[in-house]
Amino acid sequence: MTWLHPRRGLQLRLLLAGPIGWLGVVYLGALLILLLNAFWTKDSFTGRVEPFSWTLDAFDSLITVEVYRTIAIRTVVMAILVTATDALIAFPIAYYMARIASARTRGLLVIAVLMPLWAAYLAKVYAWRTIIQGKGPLEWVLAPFGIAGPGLDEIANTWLVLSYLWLPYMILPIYASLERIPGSLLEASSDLGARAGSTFRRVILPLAFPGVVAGSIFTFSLTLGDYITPDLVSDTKFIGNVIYDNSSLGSLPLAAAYSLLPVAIMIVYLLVARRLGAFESL
Amino acid sequence: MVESRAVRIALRIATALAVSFLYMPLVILAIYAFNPSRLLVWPPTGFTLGWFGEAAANPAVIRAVINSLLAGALATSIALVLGTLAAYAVQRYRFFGRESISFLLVLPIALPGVVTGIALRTTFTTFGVDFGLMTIVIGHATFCVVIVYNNVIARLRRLPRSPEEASADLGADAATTFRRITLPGMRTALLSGGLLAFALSFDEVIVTIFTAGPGTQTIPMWIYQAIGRPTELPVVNVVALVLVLLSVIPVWLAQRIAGGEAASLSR
Amino acid sequence: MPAIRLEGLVKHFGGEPGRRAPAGGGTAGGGVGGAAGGSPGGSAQNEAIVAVAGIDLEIVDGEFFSMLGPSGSGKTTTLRMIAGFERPTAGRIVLHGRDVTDLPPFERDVNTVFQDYALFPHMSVGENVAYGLMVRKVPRPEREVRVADALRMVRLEGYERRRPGQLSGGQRQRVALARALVNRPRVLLLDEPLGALDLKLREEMQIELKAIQQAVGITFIYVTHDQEEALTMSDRLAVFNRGRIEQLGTPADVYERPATRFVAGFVGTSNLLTGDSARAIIGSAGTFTVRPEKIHLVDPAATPGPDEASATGTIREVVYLGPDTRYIVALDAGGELVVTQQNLATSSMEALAAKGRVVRLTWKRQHNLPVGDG
Amino acid sequence: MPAIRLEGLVKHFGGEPGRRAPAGGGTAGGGVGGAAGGSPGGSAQNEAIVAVAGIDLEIVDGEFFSMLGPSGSGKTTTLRMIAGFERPTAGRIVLHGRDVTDLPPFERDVNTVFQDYALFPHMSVGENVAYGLMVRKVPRPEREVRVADALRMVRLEGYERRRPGQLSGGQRQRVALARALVNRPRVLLLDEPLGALDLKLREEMQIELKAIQQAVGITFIYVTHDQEEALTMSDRLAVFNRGRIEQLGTPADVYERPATRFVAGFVGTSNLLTGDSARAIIGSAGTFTVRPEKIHLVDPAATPGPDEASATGTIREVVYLGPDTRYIVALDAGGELVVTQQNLATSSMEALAAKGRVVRLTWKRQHNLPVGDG
Amino acid sequence: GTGASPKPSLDMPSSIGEAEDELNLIIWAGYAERGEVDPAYDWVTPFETETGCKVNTTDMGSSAEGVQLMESGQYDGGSFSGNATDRLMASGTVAPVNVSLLSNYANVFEGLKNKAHNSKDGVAYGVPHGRGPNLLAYNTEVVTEAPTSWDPIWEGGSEYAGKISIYGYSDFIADAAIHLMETTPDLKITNPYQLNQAQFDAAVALLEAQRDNGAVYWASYSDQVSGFAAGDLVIGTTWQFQVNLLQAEGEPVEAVLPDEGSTGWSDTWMIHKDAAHPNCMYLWMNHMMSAEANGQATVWFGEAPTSPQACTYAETLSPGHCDLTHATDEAYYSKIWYWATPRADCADTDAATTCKDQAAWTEAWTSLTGS
Ligand SMILES: Nc1ncnc2c1ncn2[C@@H]1O[C@H](COP(=O)(O)OP(=O)(O)OP(=O)(O)O)[C@@H](O)[C@H]1O
Ligand SMILES: Nc1ncnc2c1ncn2[C@@H]1O[C@H](COP(=O)(O)OP(=O)(O)OP(=O)(O)O)[C@@H](O)[C@H]1O
Ligand SMILES: [Mg+2]
Ligand SMILES: [Mg+2]
Repeated sequence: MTWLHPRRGLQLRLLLAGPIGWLGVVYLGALLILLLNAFWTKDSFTGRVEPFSWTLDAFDSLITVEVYRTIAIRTVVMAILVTATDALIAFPIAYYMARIASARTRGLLVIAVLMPLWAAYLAKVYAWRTIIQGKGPLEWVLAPFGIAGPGLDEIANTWLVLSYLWLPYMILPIYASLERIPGSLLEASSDLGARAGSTFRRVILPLAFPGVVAGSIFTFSLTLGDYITPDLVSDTKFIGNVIYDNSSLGSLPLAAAYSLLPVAIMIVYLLVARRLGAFESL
Repeated sequence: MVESRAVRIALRIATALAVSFLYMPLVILAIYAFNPSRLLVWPPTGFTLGWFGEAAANPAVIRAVINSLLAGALATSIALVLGTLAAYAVQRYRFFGRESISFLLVLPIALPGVVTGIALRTTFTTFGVDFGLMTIVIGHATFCVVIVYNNVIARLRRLPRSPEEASADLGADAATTFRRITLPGMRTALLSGGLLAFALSFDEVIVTIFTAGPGTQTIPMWIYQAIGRPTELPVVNVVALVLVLLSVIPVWLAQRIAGGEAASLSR
Repeated sequence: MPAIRLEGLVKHFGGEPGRRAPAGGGTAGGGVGGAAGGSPGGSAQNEAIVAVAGIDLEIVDGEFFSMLGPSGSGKTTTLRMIAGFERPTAGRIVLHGRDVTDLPPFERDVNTVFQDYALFPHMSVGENVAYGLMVRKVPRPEREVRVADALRMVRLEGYERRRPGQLSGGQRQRVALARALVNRPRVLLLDEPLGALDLKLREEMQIELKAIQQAVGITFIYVTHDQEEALTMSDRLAVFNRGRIEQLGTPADVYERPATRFVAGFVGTSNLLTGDSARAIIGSAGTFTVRPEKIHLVDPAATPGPDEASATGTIREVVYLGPDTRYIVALDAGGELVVTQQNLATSSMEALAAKGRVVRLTWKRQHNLPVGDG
Repeated sequence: MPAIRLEGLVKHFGGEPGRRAPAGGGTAGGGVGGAAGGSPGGSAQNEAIVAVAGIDLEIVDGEFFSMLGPSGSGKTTTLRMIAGFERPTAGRIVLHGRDVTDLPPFERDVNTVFQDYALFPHMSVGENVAYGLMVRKVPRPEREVRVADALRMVRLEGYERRRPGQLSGGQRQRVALARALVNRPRVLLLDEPLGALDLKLREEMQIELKAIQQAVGITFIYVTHDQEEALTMSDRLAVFNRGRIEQLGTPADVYERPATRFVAGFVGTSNLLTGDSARAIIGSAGTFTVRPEKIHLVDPAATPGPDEASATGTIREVVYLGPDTRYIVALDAGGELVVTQQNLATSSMEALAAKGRVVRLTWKRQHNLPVGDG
Repeated sequence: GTGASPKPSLDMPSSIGEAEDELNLIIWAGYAERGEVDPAYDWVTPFETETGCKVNTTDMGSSAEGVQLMESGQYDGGSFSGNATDRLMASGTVAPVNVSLLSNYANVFEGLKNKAHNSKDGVAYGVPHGRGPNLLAYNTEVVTEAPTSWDPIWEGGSEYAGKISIYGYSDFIADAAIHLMETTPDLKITNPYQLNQAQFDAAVALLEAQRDNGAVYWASYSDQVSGFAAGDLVIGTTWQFQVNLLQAEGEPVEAVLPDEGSTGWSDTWMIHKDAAHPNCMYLWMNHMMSAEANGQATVWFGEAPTSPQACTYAETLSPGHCDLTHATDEAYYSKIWYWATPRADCADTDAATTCKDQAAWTEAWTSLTGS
């Protein structure tokens, strides 16, 4: 080991070989191949892609066929809605956990929030499916008020269930960033004459914002790519559904080309999030 | 002491509502698990434990659980190694491109699973890689690395350098220092990161569907398939309920190990 | 009317371990004495902690008042009750004749300078200083003038745009001060404001703080555990121990006439004479203290004056301190006394050569202070 | 053969913002002087920082050697190069005749006591102390004996089983010391080992450290920015400024004959006489310093002796320090001098009453020290 | 052209060797039961016991997914519908089958042998599993009179608006085409899977009208089952399988084959050209044509058995099954258009005609359901 001591460059290379090799080569390599597929021709009958047969057909259909734009907009709007919903629900509970609950309650609440996060995703979607579907508990609750159940074909189902699924992803980073705010800052604020409202708006909110952004990375990207939930609780199509459908049926190049959209959105999102300091709160 | 009483009460109510919202579907799931009817109708028509027996005797479920455990364990191991190495390099060294590494690591978890899944499958197909447990593991490890990485780097940030220097100063070489000082310092971070990575792998369905081979159905894949078959629904109820209940174990463990730290999603 | 009146102030912290209490550091009075040789056991975690055990105090308008005491003696807690961050378990707090015990911090005409400065990291220096004016809706033009004034007072003109993260410790300190002063409070509370600074910087800031206080004429309540700081800066000071005030008075009162053994030991070096050696040297039983700088080192053959106490001994150790030299003298009657001599004309050579010499110590009887066991 | 020889030691920290440099605090020498009034511009972030600018030094075996200097002057960096944690940009480090410049820390026969103690939190006190012996494969029976010895030396017998988290600051300090001493290094490096302790405890530990050094006879290299500590404890000391040594010598050398204006100011209070007032009082041009404790306060009518310098003035301010009183005298010839008087017989009353009085200051001409501008 | 369609290698095994220890299959859910749901239906375990081939199955969600899984090369074979078999044969993914090695092949109805969907140039590329039409299901309490045509699901302003259950895949365009064959002969549709631009546009227009009339698409059959059970759906396209399930739970549901005919499936077990376990696969194919296995499987799924022997066995499990599924009624099946892949060349030799290909169908379907 002595010989390695002065050679920090070599140490570094040894350390990074694995992780960079894995992500840089395997992961980025896979993304690159997917990207290439977007520019390749496929056989219209067997569906096989012919490598290195360059064409822009996939992009052409993406641009000319209206429905892809509709779906993209719908998905992004849904991602924004879900993110906003989760932020609104998550902030009070995160605030309560970080600043009001006793140490014991806080511990219990952290567990209470973590558990549904770790509980099977499909189990939760499925549970909602059973709740929403006809003759399910929701209809049963609504019936006495003369309101019909939504059934399994409402787009609002997707909004509800996705908001539910990703809620813990929003609560925890906000909680973590709220907890990191030193108590003395809040004391200083009230000492300087700020009432609770001002303190919240001027001190707490700006300092918790990176946590919100960190949480939104999850809520946003998970919504952007999910196709199972929309499939199971509604019959509305999202970006994920189109990619998924085309990856097996239709056209892999089209799926690959369409994939570039969420990839581009998320890369921009991440760059902005990093600037806002959200990575520290992840 | 900044919040007024009214605000505190309002927050308490909001918290109670949010927690109920989080648990309501799980409770419904639990109720259905004891409902004798094969089709899901509300309110429940009776009480039975029969579906538990069916689930336990279902070889597909058992095989799927074993596959999930295997895939999770392998992916977690890879993620632990790679995530720790990356975190150590980024935290303890200065180099060009350091900032981009965290970016590269978050990418697999921030990009939609469909994209990762298709990209991996297309690549595997292109290079003639046989689909099987190993391809699932590769897919899972890719997005698990960042979880370990974030846990470990957060710990390293808080872990002072000086004990490592003290160790070298006291005569320990780099390997000894890493084993006796750095690693114990990171132990809880590794454990909670590992648990989280495992949980994520255990629960992952989209990437799994794209990277699975024959005979490597995992439990989420099984559930997904079974949801499509009405005849299996009662068993799905039971399996889902058991999975939810089992998730208490890692959460509890992580909380115990890391105290409040596990709260950081750590990704 | 006093600026502040505290009446029977008491604060208990509830049974379960509280947020602010660091592990192990929470036992009252454990800081100084417990460093070595203390029993390895610990106190039970679940008893209520009596942080402040009953304090009555009046602080005059415009006074520089210090609270001095060891770690855990309740200084911070008292200050926080005055600021309004903690509610007293019992007792009243009266600010300029108005009972504020139940008022929230933002309705009290006091401001605080925090030990960790508590600057808002997401705001610039200018925004930090303007914060109090802004939330009180002071119009912008006036605000700008006052912020500029406050920054000039702490010598930070031109730093408005910086973030707290880009400042040195001393500069942050100044921003915290400016942020409080800009509101022109009638009372300023300072909790070990210089604790995080290094020695030289601390000395500089002590002078500056005192000058600012004299310039603005605000009542300063200053918490510190550094006796020198307290002696140098204060008009009056209170020595805290275990949640109570052991002594209240001017620096000279406290230093020259310590009321208890605790005060004698905590403020300055205490040369304690007890038991046999006290009887031999002073002629009466009990515990006495004599300050090291009050003692003369003379020839063993010299006869002490009638108003002088005297003892003989051998110089065991000489420590050159620069301005002073410290002699540790082993008394023939038993025990040790520390003697400090200003290096007025003596050079270090002469001073160090004194080691091992037999000497006589004399001091004025009036400097023999009997101390209680408080 | 010297214990340590440093030859032309230089250390630059690379262009990009460094790990240890806190934002804004990274400018060389920025600590003390830069606190106030410095230009808001700040230095460009991407220049290389010259932490150590060329140091030549020999330290004798068994010496208690201190490195004194303001924050950022390069003390820690020098120490870390000796320990092997940093590689010099240029220069050589020779330990007992062996060039160790390129050796890793674990192959150097030195041990370090860190400012933050750097105890291993997951090991008990006993395991911490035994660590160096264990990794060097000292057999268990010998190990146990030596650990017990070391713990006895720092008065921590019976604490083997405790975790560092269960100890007070002073106790942790002792563990760190024992952990280093148990390896019987030939040189012990201490980086502000008492910096985190409070005043009283620090004074106690100073005495103890010195005693231990004398007992074991190891070379101590001690980093501090506290001049009193350096003066009290060291055999010799080096005063650092901006990465260079400004003066090297015994405490008395440095205090009584400061080589530069910087040293005069940093070590003790410097009363500088410059320009006109220097010419009027001392009779020659240049810059002189005179220590406050060397000055007598006498009646303005008194005539100074032939070997004495003298000046008249008015007492502008009196600060009661407890053991001493500090008088700030505005000289009639211009400028100010600080005079310290031990409160030998005077009470605080008398002292404070002196404010505004016209006085004559006298001091021995030999205490007039001309200082360079270094 | 049909792109890469290598000439199939005609070297088929001349005997079945010793069974390997494993068999990896792609199946339609329900095509390989182990008695987990109902112990009476288990045709995998006996096979495993008898041959020692351990069976691993992967469900395909759609034909396309089946093709993709098959192309991964990880499977020995599977049960594919016509819109997968044609692609698999064209791409050379599957191998011809030496039917002379399969003792049960001789019993299979002649109407199931050497069809376009399971053979090429007169060479068999698989063996049949079973067949069935897509039916019209209806809730007998709401639709009191049994319908005889598809009209109720196509009619504008139907009284069942919002409660019409439609198969949620692009293949359903063919169902629209069948309806058009009846209602708009001018379009001259001869094959509902091979549609030229005008025919295709008409079919899509029809589907859009249906969508606007409140069609609910089902992707997994449990969607449809729970919808019918809950009363959210009252009429729609279905498989016999769902009807059996609903009836077993006592739901008032019946199904009919309307007079226009219908789409349908005729599934084929095929073997991968590089199957890792060819002997097991041959054994499995033979097994699936046996009276017991075929009888159980076709009753289980509600489709027609493939041999008289299987029919006889099926009757013992579910009396009347053969009549219900019209197993021996070739005339009945002549009205069924088995699923096939839409192709640009219209699947004919006439180079002049062009049709909409699968990608166009998928795109149209996305537009239909996605906007
Ligand atoms: N929020 C709290 N919960 C529980 N105990 C507390 C709390 N705040 C203070 N204490 C305890 O009350 C006692 C007095 O604390 P306080 O902070 O007032 O002391 P201090 O004199 O300011 O000491 P220091 O010099 O260390 O700041 C201590 O024992 C402390 O541990
Ligand atoms: N790793 C590093 N990277 C960049 N700059 C550094 C690093 N370590 C030290 N420096 C800079 O080098 C200079 C000397 O630092 P050093 O720590 O040696 O000072 P010091 O005399 O020990 O000060 P202090 O009393 O504050 O500990 C400072 O300007 C410091 O900011
Ligand atoms: Mg305090
Ligand atoms: Mg240092």
